[in-house]
Amino acid sequence: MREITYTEAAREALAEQMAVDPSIFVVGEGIGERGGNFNTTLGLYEKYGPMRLRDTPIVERGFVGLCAGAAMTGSRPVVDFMFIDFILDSMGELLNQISKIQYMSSGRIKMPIVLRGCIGIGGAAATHHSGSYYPLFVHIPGFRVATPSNPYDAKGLLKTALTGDDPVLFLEHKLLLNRRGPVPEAEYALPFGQAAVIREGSDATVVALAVMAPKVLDVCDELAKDRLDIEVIDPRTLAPLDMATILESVGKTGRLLIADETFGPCGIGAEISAQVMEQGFDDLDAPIARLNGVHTPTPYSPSLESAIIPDNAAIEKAIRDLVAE
Amino acid sequence: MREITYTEAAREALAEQMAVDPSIFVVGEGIGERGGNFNTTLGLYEKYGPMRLRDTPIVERGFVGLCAGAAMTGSRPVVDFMFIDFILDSMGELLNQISKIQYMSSGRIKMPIVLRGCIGIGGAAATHHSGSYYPLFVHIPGFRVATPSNPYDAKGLLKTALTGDDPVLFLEHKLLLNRRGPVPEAEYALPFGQAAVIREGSDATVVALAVMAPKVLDVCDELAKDRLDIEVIDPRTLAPLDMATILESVGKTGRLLIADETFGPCGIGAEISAQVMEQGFDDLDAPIARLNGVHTPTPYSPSLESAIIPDNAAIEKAIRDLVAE
Amino acid sequence: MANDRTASGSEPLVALYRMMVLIRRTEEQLARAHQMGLVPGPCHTYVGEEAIATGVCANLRADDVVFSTHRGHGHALAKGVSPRAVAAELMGKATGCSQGRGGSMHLFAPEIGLMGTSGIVGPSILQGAGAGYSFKLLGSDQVSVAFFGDGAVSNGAFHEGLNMAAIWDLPVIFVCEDNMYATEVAFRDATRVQDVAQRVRASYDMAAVRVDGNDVLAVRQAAEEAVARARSGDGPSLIDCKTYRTRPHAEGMRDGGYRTAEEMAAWKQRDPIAAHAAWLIEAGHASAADLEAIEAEATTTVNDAIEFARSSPFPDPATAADFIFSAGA
Amino acid sequence: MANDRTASGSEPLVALYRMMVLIRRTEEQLARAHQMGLVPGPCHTYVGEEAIATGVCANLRADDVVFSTHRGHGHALAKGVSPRAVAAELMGKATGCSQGRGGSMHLFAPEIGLMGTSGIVGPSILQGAGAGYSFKLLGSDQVSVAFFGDGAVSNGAFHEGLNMAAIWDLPVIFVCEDNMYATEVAFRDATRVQDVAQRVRASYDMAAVRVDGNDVLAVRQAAEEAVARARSGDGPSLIDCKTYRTRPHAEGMRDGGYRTAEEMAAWKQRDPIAAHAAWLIEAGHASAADLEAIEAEATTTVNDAIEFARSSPFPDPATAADFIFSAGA
Ligand SMILES: Cc1ncc(C[n+]2csc(CCOP(=O)(O)OP(=O)(O)O)c2C)c(N)n1
Ligand SMILES: Cc1ncc(C[n+]2csc(CCOP(=O)(O)OP(=O)(O)O)c2C)c(N)n1
Ligand SMILES: [Mg+2]
Ligand SMILES: [Mg+2]
Repeated sequence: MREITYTEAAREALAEQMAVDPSIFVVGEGIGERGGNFNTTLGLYEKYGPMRLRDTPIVERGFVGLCAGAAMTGSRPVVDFMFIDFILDSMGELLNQISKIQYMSSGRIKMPIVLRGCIGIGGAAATHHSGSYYPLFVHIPGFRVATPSNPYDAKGLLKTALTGDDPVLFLEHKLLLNRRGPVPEAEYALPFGQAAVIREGSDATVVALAVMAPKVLDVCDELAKDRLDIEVIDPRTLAPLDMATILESVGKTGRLLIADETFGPCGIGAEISAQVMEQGFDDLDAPIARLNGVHTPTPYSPSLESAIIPDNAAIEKAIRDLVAE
Repeated sequence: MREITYTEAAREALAEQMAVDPSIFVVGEGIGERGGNFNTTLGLYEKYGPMRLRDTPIVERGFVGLCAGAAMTGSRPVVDFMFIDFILDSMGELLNQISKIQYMSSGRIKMPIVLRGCIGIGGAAATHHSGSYYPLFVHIPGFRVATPSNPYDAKGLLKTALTGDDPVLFLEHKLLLNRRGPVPEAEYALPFGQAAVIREGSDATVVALAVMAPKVLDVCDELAKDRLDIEVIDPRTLAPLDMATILESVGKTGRLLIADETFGPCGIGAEISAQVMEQGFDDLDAPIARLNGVHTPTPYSPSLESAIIPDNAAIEKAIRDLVAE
Repeated sequence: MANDRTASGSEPLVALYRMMVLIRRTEEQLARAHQMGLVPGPCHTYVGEEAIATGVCANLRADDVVFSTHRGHGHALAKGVSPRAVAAELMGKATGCSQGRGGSMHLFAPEIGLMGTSGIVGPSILQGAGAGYSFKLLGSDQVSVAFFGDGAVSNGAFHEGLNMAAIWDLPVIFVCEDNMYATEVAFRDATRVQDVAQRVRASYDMAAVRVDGNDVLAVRQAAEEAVARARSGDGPSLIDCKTYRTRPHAEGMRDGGYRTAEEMAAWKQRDPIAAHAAWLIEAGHASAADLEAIEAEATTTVNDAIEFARSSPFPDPATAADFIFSAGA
Repeated sequence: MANDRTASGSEPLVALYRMMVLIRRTEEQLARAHQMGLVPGPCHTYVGEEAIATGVCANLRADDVVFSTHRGHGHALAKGVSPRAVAAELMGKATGCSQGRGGSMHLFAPEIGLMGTSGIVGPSILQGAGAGYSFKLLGSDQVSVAFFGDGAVSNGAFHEGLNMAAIWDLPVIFVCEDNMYATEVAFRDATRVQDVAQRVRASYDMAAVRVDGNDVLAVRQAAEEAVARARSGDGPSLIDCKTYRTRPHAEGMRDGGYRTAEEMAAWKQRDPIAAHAAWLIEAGHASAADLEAIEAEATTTVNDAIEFARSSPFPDPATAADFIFSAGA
């Protein structure tokens, strides 16, 4: 199968859907002629012009609110935040409007809006350009949250986002953007709420999301040399969260680690741990472990930045500790 | 000891500190002459005038950002949001500025700012006036989060908030505001990160926060008639979270329920559950349980509203189920 | 003028009266219902400001859309929501326009273009602009209206929303209902320049007029021009309506301190309904008896609505978490 | 004029030149360091805009405060941060002004009033207003300066911040650096009215002037008046500086498409440093040799700064999570 980058795969999904659905438009800063700071819309402006590739002033709250109104009246907006950190100025529109209007209107109004942006720590982007924030949108009802870890998932999940009728956070880790992977030329879409078992194993289960997925896979390949046979699950979407796949795996391995680059407190790992506690307690041979980035704003200096993200050594240690328990 | 209301207790803390610290000022809509929608500042405008009791236009982002700048330069602002839902428009200032500036400046700039408002579901306030949001501020590093459940704690925790140098979310559940309780006349303050064992027991531990604390106490009084002897812990602050007290209790009872009105996913219960899993697994005689409000926007109609909050019957059932496990 | 007194000439003018009276009666009855404990949540009435919603919505088609605020009963009624559906919603009943999910501050009737009222100040402006974006993108000639109060003018949403509408030429009508106060914060304390239309022209180069918001004909005329402008692709407008609410900010709230009895009395003299009634009679569009009949009709309609609401069932608790996501997702 | 050429008369004028050159040399060296991979993160230079920070900060005391943006190196230097501390910060070193925690977009030196640069557009305006609130509340005569780009003018923070400063008469100077682009979005596409000063006067009734941002004397003069106004309790001002950045938005970014070679060339002709040099010589405040000496000195200073930064240690990873909360809390 051909291999393309994560960014190319996501762009392909957008381009294909824009070709068939004239109600899709994209807003953002530099997503017009420039094609997006991360090349998310490269080449589309030439085809579709400014109404559908809308360069905006720096008004994150404004254009998110505008897109809410557009979504309510027959359009399908895609908000391209560039760095997801810029979403914060629009939290009122998101948490009080976009997530609630389908409910408030008893389903008579739809809210087909895609909110995309780069997440994660890397490249000394420093603390205003390194956020992830997905636990916030998992906590608040009304959002779908996708965190694809490879080109295939990126395309398939964005397709689903662009054809569904719900608000979707589509979050692309900046260190994944240039990774290549197989993506079929034929049309496909990936349903939300379906985790992928990206490595089978029997000694322990690791749930690894976004950038942690490839990192954990690398570590598990190493550990295999020591006959440690680890199962790795990428949830792919955090809301809905496919607990069935995780529980089944824990039923088999008895041990669970959740590896997530972003913060621990009230994070995804906490939620998964609590649910396994509730639904799979008797399967557990050891306490569930969490591996997270350090609970701190992101420092700039590489010497500090690398100290706060879970690196391969930390992953290996966490898995070895878990198996040894 | 004299009994005063929750609102009176908190107002006393504010009044006492404003009297001794001229750098304290309050901003909000209607907190001047009117004394606050919830009487949070009643009588203070007459004493201190408009520079210290500052009625504002409806610019939540604006005045939060303004207060950040004021806190950085020697003042001690108190932001009175009225309903905490209005905080959402200021999330950029909070999550990207206020929580990060002490860190970014290596501690050379302080950020003594108190952010207060009413949380919780009740009185058919409907979905724009019923939010709680505290898990968001526990997830993001850099905040202190207090959720007092009674007048004594309200005064003592607000005192600490108003004398410390960190950003503090001070969250008052709307159904607690008029509750009376004993508050000493003598000066006192309550340290952050110190949970209160508000009922001793040996059969199970219930962590109950904010409005759930009095509800759970009522239920436990009933259950005592059936010889169920439940320990109840009010964490009082969620960041820092006093896990030691919770773990000690679980060490004694072997069973834990976390009762929290707001949403389950990536919530406080998830975090406590995960931490007890990590640090107290061997003490557990049954899986940890969570009791939360339904994961939905808040409906208006009383028939729907009461269906989504954990009522006494739900609390009782959760405790009985836990003990029966 | 008497020679306007043809059926076709007078009826639209009388219809304005009919709508204003309907709003007034509905509000009065809702206020009473609130006092009686039949409205479980907050209730912000539109009494004194009826001319604005009435004058604006008289120019709208059913497929045009309206985005409104916490003070939205009048906009809902003027857009065509029935008093039954509004009253039932405020009583939290399954028959309410939001099926009991919304209450006073969250009225929805998208079938007839009421796209929602919002308990948060600001979003109506942005969503209104967004609907305009949709219509332009989809090649429709629908127009969008955003109502908001003077309290929204200092808020960032106002500036971001108007600017976007202006630079992208969106078919939107922004209607500022300047009743001089945001709760008890006076507009004169919220900003140094209260001439919103002038500001909008200077900052956004948008067509903007200031009108007497208690003069239904003036509002209707300004809106007619704005709607025509939007519908023909000539971009957005702002209508800055000076008005006054003659009841407290919300039912049950104390109303003292921030405004004087004299001010209130003076504005009550300028009641938009009485003024229009006088004009209708003087200009020969209706007789006093005609107007009395209209009032009687409104009273009947509203009494029926209240009765309907009272006797309607509460929503089924089992549906409390329905509709968070779209079907099938 | 020759008779101004006394030590006391000329020195402040020459100092403006000295600062602009220092900023220019520092930026050039930082750009080079970035190309060499010595600056691990993003780097937005101030080349072409030096007159603004220089002209404004020339009027400030050490205890006055400055809030700045992603393009903040010039503001930091003009406020008195050493090139060593700036260069070391960009290289992520422990000796940087933010001890390596911040990088290019997060420079802090509160000891001398640099209260931070922000990677997010908007907050500098609000925090600047807030410092003004503090000074007024505490009875201090300090003043506060908020720098921001044309990109911030459409953002809600601008409107909320300026309005608050106006209604509360805060001692704040708002400095808009209008370099015609926000990344590659032209200001003329971001808003229909680009005369920011005129808008601010019309909407906020605030003292506001438009100046040539490449004329350091014009900026200094406008800032002098604004600072005097603020310090004497007469409220805020806006200075709308028209300028141009002659390097890409950030180092390493492609710079084509959105602006023409002609435009860039025309603005390079209007270089603020060259213009001030010519004026100084013509007016007899300095000789060409004087200015060459100043440039040589700047080169030495900046070379030393780069060397200092390169040889400084990285921060200790064990400190990565220090200072989140205040000591003892
Ligand atoms: C963002 C936000 N902040 C605060 C409130 C609380 N609040 C409700 S109505 C109101 C005053 C609104 O004034 P205005 O916009 O003039 O409308 P009016 O009530 O006068 O019709 C306020 C402050 C809110 N609803 N939303
Ligand atoms: C809220 C926010 N949105 C987007 C960005 C990304 N961004 C960084 S700089 C910039 C352009 C800023 O333009 P302007 O304010 O004119 O300053 P200039 O770069 O021209 O000096 C943008 C959009 C940001 N930093 N903050
Ligand atoms: Mg008003
Ligand atoms: Mg610019």
